[in-house]
Amino acid sequence: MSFQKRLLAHEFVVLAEMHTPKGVNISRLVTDARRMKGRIDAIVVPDMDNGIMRMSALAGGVLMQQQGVEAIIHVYCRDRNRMALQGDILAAHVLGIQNLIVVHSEDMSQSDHIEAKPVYDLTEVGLVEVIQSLNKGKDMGGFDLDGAPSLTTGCTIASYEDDRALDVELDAARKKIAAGCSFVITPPVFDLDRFITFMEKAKGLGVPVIPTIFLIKSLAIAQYIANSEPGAHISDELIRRIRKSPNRDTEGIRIAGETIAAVKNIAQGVMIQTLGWEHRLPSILDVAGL
Amino acid sequence: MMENFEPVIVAFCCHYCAYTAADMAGSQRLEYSPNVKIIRVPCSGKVDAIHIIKAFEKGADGVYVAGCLDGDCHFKNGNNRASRRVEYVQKYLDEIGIGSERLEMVKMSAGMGYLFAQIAIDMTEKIRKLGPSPVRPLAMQASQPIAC
Amino acid sequence: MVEIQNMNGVQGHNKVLVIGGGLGGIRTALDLAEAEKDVILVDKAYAIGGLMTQLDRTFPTNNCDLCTLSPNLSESGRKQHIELLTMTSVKGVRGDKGNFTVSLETAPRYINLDKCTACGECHKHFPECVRFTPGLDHRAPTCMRYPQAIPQSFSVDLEKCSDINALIKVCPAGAISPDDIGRKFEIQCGSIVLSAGAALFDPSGLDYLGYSVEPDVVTNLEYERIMSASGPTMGQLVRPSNGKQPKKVAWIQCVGSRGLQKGAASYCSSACCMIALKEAIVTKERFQDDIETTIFYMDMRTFGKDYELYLERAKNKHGVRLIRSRPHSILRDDNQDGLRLSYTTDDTSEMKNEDFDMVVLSTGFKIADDVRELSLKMGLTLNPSGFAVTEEFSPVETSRPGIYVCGMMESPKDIPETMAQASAAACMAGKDLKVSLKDPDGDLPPERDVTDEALRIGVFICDCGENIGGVLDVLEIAEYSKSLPNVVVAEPQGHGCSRQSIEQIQKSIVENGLNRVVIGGCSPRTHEAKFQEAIRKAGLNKYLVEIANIRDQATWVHAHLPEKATRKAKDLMRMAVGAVAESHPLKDHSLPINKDVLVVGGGVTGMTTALRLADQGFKVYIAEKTNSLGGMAKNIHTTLSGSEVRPFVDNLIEQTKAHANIQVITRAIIVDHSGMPGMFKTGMQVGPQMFYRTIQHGVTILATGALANRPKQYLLGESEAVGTQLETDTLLADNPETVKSWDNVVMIQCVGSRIPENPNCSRICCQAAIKNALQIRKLNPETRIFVLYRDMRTYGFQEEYYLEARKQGVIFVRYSLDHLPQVQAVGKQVEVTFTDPILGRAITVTADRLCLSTGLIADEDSTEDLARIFKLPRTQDGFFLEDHVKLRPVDLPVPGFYVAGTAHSPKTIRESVTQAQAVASRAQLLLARDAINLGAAVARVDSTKCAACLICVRACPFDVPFINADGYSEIDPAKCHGCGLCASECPAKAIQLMQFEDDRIVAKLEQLFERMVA
Amino acid sequence: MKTESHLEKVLVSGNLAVTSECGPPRGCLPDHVREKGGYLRGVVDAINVTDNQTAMVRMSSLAASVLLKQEGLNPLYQMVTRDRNRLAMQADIIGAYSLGIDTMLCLSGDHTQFGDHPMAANVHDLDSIQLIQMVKAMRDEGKFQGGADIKGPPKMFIGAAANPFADPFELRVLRLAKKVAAGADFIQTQCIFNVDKFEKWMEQVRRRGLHKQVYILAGVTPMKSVGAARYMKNKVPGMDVPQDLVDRMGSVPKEKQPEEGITICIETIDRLKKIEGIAGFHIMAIDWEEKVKEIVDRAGLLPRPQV
Amino acid sequence: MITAERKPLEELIEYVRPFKRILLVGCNECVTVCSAGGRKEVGLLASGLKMALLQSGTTIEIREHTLERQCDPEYIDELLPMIDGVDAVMSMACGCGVQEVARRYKDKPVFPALNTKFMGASERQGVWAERCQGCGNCLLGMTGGICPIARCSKRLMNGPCGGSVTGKCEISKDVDCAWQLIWDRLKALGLEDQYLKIIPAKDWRPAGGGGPRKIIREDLAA
Repeated sequence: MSFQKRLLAHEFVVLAEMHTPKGVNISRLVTDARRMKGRIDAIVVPDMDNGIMRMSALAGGVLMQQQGVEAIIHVYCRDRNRMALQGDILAAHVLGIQNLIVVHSEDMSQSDHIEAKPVYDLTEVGLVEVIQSLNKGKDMGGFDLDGAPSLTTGCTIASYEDDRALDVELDAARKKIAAGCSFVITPPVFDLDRFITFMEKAKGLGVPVIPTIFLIKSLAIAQYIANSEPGAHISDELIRRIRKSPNRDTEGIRIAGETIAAVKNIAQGVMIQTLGWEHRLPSILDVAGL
Repeated sequence: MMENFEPVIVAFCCHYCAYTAADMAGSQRLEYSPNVKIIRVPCSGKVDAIHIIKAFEKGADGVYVAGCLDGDCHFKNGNNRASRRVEYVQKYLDEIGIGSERLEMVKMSAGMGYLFAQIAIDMTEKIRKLGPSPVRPLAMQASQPIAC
Repeated sequence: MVEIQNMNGVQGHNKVLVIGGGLGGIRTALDLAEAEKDVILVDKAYAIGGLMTQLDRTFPTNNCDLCTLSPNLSESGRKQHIELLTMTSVKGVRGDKGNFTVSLETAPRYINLDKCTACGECHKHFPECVRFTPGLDHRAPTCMRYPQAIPQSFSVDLEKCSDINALIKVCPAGAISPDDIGRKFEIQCGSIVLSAGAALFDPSGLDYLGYSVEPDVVTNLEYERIMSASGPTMGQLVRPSNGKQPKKVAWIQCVGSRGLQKGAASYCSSACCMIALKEAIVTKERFQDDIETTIFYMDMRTFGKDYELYLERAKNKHGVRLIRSRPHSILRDDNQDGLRLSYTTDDTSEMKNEDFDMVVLSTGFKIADDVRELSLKMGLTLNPSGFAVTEEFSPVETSRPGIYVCGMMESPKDIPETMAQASAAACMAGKDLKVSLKDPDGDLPPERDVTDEALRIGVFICDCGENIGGVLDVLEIAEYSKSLPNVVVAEPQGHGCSRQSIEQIQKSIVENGLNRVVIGGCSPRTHEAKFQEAIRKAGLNKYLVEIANIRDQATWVHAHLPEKATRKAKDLMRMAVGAVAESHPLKDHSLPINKDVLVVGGGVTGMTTALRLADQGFKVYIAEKTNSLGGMAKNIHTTLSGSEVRPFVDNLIEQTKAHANIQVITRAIIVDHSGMPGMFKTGMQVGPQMFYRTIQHGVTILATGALANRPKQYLLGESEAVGTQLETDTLLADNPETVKSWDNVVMIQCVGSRIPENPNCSRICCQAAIKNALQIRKLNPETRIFVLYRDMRTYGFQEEYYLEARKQGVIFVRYSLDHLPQVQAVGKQVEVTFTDPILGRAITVTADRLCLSTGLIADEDSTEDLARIFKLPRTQDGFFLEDHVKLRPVDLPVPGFYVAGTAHSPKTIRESVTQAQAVASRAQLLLARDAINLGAAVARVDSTKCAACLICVRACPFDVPFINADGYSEIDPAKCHGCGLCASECPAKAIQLMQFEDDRIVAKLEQLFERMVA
Repeated sequence: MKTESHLEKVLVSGNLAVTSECGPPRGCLPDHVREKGGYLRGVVDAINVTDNQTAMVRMSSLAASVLLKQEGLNPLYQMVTRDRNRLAMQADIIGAYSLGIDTMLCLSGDHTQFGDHPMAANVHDLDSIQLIQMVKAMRDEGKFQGGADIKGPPKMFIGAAANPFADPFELRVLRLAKKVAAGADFIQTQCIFNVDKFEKWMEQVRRRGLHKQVYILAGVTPMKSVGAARYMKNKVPGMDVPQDLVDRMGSVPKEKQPEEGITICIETIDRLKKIEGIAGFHIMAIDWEEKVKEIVDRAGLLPRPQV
Repeated sequence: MITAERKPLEELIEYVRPFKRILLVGCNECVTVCSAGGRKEVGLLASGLKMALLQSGTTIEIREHTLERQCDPEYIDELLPMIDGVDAVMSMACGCGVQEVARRYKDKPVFPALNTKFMGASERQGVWAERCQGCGNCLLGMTGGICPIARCSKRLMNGPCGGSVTGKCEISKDVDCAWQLIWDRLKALGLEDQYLKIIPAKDWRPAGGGGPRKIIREDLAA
């Protein structure tokens, strides 16, 4: 069943994120995708997130489709104007991609092309509206399309530190949902209780909520997130658990797997973020019992 | 026989950790039983079941395979494969009648000279208590008490 | 004298001149040579080696020095890039950096080095005119300077020779040349490293120590000679006065150091405490309760890495007695056998007397007059003690550009620091030089084809001085080995790794037509490569040698069971002979090297290393965990000598960022790592969004620093008045007004250090306390400062600041672990109560500021993570553990990895810079090569046996084997890591790991049990 | 009417049929069979006689069926494909029919691993569906499975089992369809505790119109105790006992638990009665035959119709 | 591949105890691949037997040899030079190998060292699982490529029994329900309808019901 159908049927979806290469060597991406075929529902291909120039998500998504794995690609407004965005979205549909996630594009301060000019021709909500409009057969200029795409669109909720910040995020999500988004991806879940509270609030969104599951690769990573991103809520206990583990890297896998198992009955799916350790995805799913 | 019994013990030591630990025991002048004879291998995972069985067949009273600590193997998981293999051979030794307790897997880091020495002492004592291997060739058993 | 002008070729300036052939000079020369740069090494002595060749053993491993040094020495003998000039002194230096002209003068040796075989005939017949003694020992030694001397030759003192013609005749090689007139000549070079070493303080002038009158009062170096197997007594510890073994030996510290005696230096000689402890431990190890050892000291200065543990070992394990006291005198009554030491201790004013059989004076180091002269001749600025003055943050750079110093020339220090500085000097001196590539295999003879030859095994057994020979009878082992099958030759070989022995082995291979070689000696881990090279030079494939580790695995660990050790040694020899019979000629595999460098950590150390390597044209990645460069040094404002740290750090950051060859990756967390030296791949998570990035590089340098310790003690973090020395340093810089307002300041040393939980000394805190004390006094000379200490460890020139602080009235009070100072908050102040050992009563000071000397600790979390990812060992307290604590202080045991700065152990900025430069030098050794040798230990598949079962394909941790088009498993030797997992799992026994073939392992087993059946 | 089977008559007449079962003894105890049969006289329309149930050796189903027949009861002869090959099965079928047995249930049987002869060979020459096919061909075409004509074909009323609760769930109805297609006349289901899930299954059955092609007898079982409930929930493969039923059993004192079990059973029957497509009930009171009457009575299914 | 595993040592000891000299013959085919009878296992067993017998005071000489294949006469001929010197042969091959060696060397007792298990595939390193029973009439085309005869505990050909729970067979949680696998696969392939076809009673003659089987390729047969 396709990702779209599973969402509609309220079945649990398992997504995994895989980055396109910085360069043209796609062997790792293809190998990783093939390995996961059949075990996940779709692969999420980010575009040039973090401002790191890479092969575009559109091509990455097409590659995934070619491997027989459904693709969901990121779209955002930083690097392309409305012409390029619409053109790429139509292209995506024609090449078999049926799902998009409108993401918030990060600023360029950590980019590897700091001098690049950000575009921001459209806002995120604007982009969602454009996609809806394309689905209905009209482009932004109001011109009729010769054949309309049909795209499922999702959006993301950013990391939030407190309730107030969460409300802002939920408001933003609500707008995007009103504009046509049919699922949301949450920030990484490290604290289950907090996630449950979040889900209670997120119920009102009325669309499937898919939490991000982040693979913690090392103690240093856990500490880094805990320190630099208070919104992530990595507890001391979690850090202690990793520190005490005789095998710190597999401990991260275990944590990710357990988190997936724990959110199974709360959320409508998971999006697993392994950031370069895609070869660990099968182990995570094994732990999760998927 | 038992009182004078000096066991012969073969220790297969991986180059990166256990053998280095043995050298460390040397430079720290840690005394241990001379009964232990070391055979150097690149990785404890290189120790074939046949090597272990042959050691017993030739007359060893005890054998141990010494590798790196968990997660420290220079070759990723050679030490864990060695552990599993040792368990398998232990079962076979029970079948043969030699007894699984004459074979052990130990793990240590390169810096643990003291542990190397301690294990050599402990293993020697353990085997001394167990007595000679039941399969020391008959010719050997007939000869005078074997000092090491 | 013959004048020779410019003996260099066209590229005359593309060379480094290294002056001094001691340990430091040798290291510098070797580093440069291995990085393919040309070196001229000059020494005024007739053999290189310097002071270290006279030591018996070195701390803290208590290894025999000769064993550790001699491989280095003979290395230097063989290097094509090194031109060695002995008996040569420097007469003058002209020109500037990059373009020096140096005039040299070589004294006549009267022996032709090309002909001399060091057979010793000349010395036997004319001992009076043949030089062989170190000259330092006022008692007659009876052997050559040391057995592994380079060059391997004698030297003649013509003036003492009565019958020159007779001397010429006794020489079988015809090497005596009385017409030798020496020569004067000039050479050109681009830079100069001065490593002239130090002399020892002469205690003759100190009457009350009785050195010049009492034969049983010796210096520490003389004691070393007595203990040395190659020394005058062949290693027998006896009293010079009567030849009997002493029962009580005392050491007196600080003779000639710390400004204590007439003519003594004002500085601390840094190494004598460890030397005395080592001598006492070695004595105890050899004689246990037969000899009692006592050390009289002022402050135990065991500030080096893990040195405090050594001190604990001396006290607790070996029972070395330590008395804090300066003995008043050493006297002997006429009818009394022993020497009477008079001394007082802190707890009593009463004079104590105690008799000893021998007294060892721990004499300090000083700069010899001729060296001082030379330095001045070279135009260097010297400090009052004659040491070369260098930049605070560039420790090996002298006042004259292009001239560098290392080792004792810079300041008194121990061997590891000398080694680090020597490498640093190599880095700095070589940085403007071009590499000069030479064919390394050029002079190798062709390899003999031994495949069809019958086995002819040669067995050579080292006595390694006392190390092996002291426990077992080497001759007996040799005789025994002769009886083994296929053994043609079996003989003892002294120090097998010495040049002389190597040559003999090579000769034996050729003369006896040997085709397999067994060495009975030390660990193949350290010496296999050396013997492989040796037999290769004798025309054999280098893999036809097997080493039986009869030292580390027999004599060292069964020293008290000589009979059993002998029997075990025989077993090991038999196993090796059996195994070598199964060895086959193998070919090495190699791969091109990736010359990029990954530096982990962007502090002063990381940046310095990166800059030095980037300057050499290597691409460097700096992976820094935080979001900016600078590290710990950003928090430090001044150094003990008053230099400003900030501008230095800012300048470093600026240079680093601007360098075209450096890429700085901040907020980088290393998460995975794979590969091998020359082709590593490291994965990291970068930036706030943590994208994953991999970097391919050839070497990895760890400069991850350390953490400022903040133990929850003495109200730290609770009372405003309490802070660390680091925080005080900041206050001094930012809020001088606050500092001025302080009336009473108390400093407590060793907070969180030298305690059971963290047994090591943090090294930097004593100088930090002195620095802050002096600064506070500068702002307000009225402030009363109490420093509560356990031992003041102001080593080297820091001692002068310590003396200054005392002079200024800073009060130093010793405390012990049994009587820790008590601290209580009183309003904004704190009350500090401590016991004055001299007054013997408690004193309470109400302090406006309590400065805690908390030192540095390893970043446990991060070093554990990195150690796991990179598979590196750490010390008990979490610092990275170097490959050899003495001789390879910045190399890590995993090839291709280096460590520098406080990730190695606590140290000052200056010391970190030294290590950073040293690492840059060491890394170049690897980077200079174009290919990495993967060795021959690779798995090989016999396709006729292969069942294509895929077990190897699945077992390989590196995914190397595959089933080829012919349907058999294939293993690419260039990718094989040589673990042998495939070989051990192959059910068809179709895979063999070269060098560790089943036949070879089973041969060992068979041989081990051979004796029992027979 | 395809056969002379009493059960078929009851079903054709439109009445809700009731069956129950009788496990033959593990020894030569014919009275035991008679005694158990006695409890069910006038209470049910047919009595299932199990065939080496749970892979334990018992008196043969054929013999026990004959014993019941001799008592004037209506045996429902069960046959598993585990123990006999097609020759033995066909021989027994014509033998049974010759002895007056006209109703049978075709099963594959529990795996030998669960019984007291785990070392025995599992024959499985045929599977249950193939057995149904075979019996139907014997009856309707008068052919042995090998193709030869039968002189005097056995007119068996053919039953099959269905388990709505096993996995894969989607396949449960399809498998029923296969059994119907193969020739099953009636179906007895696995014990039903989870009525909700059963309803879902029936919904699919109805969607396919299967309830019009086959008589479905819903299986029910009275639980004796909370322990039995737990055992069935956790240990018996393919059994679905909702937790709340276990809790309910546990909430009453031990001595009241049998009573509670019977009450639950009756409530279940009441609920099942309302489901469209249910043609009757199969009450499995294992070693508790004496209670069947009470259950049938309290469920309002007495008296049994005379047809 | 044919899979096998070594018999308990105790049993093997009893076979060889009466003999002074035996030949232990491995096979470099299937049993090597499943780590039961290759060169390595031959070596291990030889040592094990010697040591076990030594304890009861018996010494035995064991010659080791591993053939490329034990089911082809040409390879078995290789044993000729060795066979005369031994009292008995122990074969580390599947049952075919044991019988072929016995057929060729009629005057020597031949013992099996292995229990031949099944035709299987390696699920992963060190794990082999049954896949085929050689029924001689392959059903896989109708069952989504998964064999219900080899992989269903009851050989059910028309669907799962009532004991299938969450994809596992009632006999063990470690055994997959073959019909769950078949169904999943049919579904994934969009071939659900195939399930509804009833597979009729199987003709077991090709499976050996017709006596020992033989394949004759007329064109190849000599």
